[in-house]
Amino acid sequence: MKAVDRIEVRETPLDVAAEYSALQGNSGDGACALFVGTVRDFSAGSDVCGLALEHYPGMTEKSLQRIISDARSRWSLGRIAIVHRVGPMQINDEIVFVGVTSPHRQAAFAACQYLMDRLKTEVPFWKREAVSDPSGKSERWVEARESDAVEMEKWSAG
Amino acid sequence: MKAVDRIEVRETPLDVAAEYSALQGNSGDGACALFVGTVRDFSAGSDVCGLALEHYPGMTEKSLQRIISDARSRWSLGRIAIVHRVGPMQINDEIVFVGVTSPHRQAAFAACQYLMDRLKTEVPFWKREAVSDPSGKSERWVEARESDAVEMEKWSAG
Amino acid sequence: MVKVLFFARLRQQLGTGEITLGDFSGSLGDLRTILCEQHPDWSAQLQRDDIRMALNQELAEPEAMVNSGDEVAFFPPVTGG
Amino acid sequence: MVKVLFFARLRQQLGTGEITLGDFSGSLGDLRTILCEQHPDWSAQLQRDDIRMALNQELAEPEAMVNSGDEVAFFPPVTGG
Repeated sequence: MKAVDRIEVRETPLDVAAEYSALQGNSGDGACALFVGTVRDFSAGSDVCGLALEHYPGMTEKSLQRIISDARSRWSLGRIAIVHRVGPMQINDEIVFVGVTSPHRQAAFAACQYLMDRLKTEVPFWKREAVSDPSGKSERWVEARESDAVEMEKWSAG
Repeated sequence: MKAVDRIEVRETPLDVAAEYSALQGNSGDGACALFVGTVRDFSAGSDVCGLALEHYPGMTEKSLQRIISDARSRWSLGRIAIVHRVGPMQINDEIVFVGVTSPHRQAAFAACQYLMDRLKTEVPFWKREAVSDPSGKSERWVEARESDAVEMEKWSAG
Repeated sequence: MVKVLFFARLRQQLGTGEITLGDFSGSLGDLRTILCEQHPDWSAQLQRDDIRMALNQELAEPEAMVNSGDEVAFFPPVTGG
Repeated sequence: MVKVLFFARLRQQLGTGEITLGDFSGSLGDLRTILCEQHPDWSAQLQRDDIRMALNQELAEPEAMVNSGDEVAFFPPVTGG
């Protein structure tokens, strides 16, 4: 069965149930690993009241295609979907969905985690937080985390 | 927020969308890793026409509770759900759903994979295939795979 | 009284899913030996290396002590998920 | 003609998301040097160690050669997912 990749960057809410259904039907694949990232509650006492995502249209899709193609060269995979939301979001909204099917659960898990690790370190999305304090409303860009780069290193070591 | 575990062994189809929804709402958890196992197409030319799962009621639930509790002692996790189907099934039916939420994606992925690896090697479920050939209908028990035991070893090494 | 359960392939091979041992004291290994003595035709299956044993719904080793009222189970390697 | 894009924090700091360099030949590193010369107030931000560069929508090193018609982008480390 031909491999099918789904890549979408969208401003509207993700539909996890629909994304999961779309991954099904490849009857040779007994394993399906999924990851969903949501907007976390902001730390206690924080003045953050919302989140927005900016991206680099064109390069985003190209990067996603590249990391999917690299995952396919490492593992035997069936269907792959990466859907990422951009624009303004609220707490508990889903930001990203990654789904991978495979005949083998180890491959499905590894590929799903690999795609998330690469997405976190090289696909051009940027988060900014809306801040509301006594002096009024403002915005601040979320800083990249060192731990994401460290996670990525394990894939080159292998 | 208090940790909530969902364990269910059922004879009716799994509802992945509902299971995913039930995992949500823990607003400190930005990460959700899921695994779904389905009945694979049987190998080409095979005479297998169905699958059924038997289990050891009582011990099954106890084993699932134990592996969840061991996962919680290894990682910081939010909600955990394991739902396993028993009885007769068709190709593409979902057999098992494992879902884990966490503040950290590495923990969510690791715990989800750990739960599947332990489930595969120690929770008392057994698969049998229905076979149909010119001499009539019969059944055969699925053999355990060496590779599942090997996967399990990596968790003790760590 | 000890309840003894058999599952999956083993249940089908022995032709029964449950028996009761009326008067037993000893280890799980002893219990298996007694079953094999009472049912010589079960011996080959019950003594296979890959047969797992559970005591009160927990995996257990042959050394585990069985008491009256306990539930014992024998079964082949699990194949769920 | 080379299109030069800026994203996220960098876009806000420089006060622009896109400029055009009319007559340029050289490497991506050369292009950055020229931008810093033309806009001295951009220099500190454009030369930060963590700024990434892309050439035609692929991550690229300072040595990459830029040709007329190319699209170049500068941006801070990504924070999606």
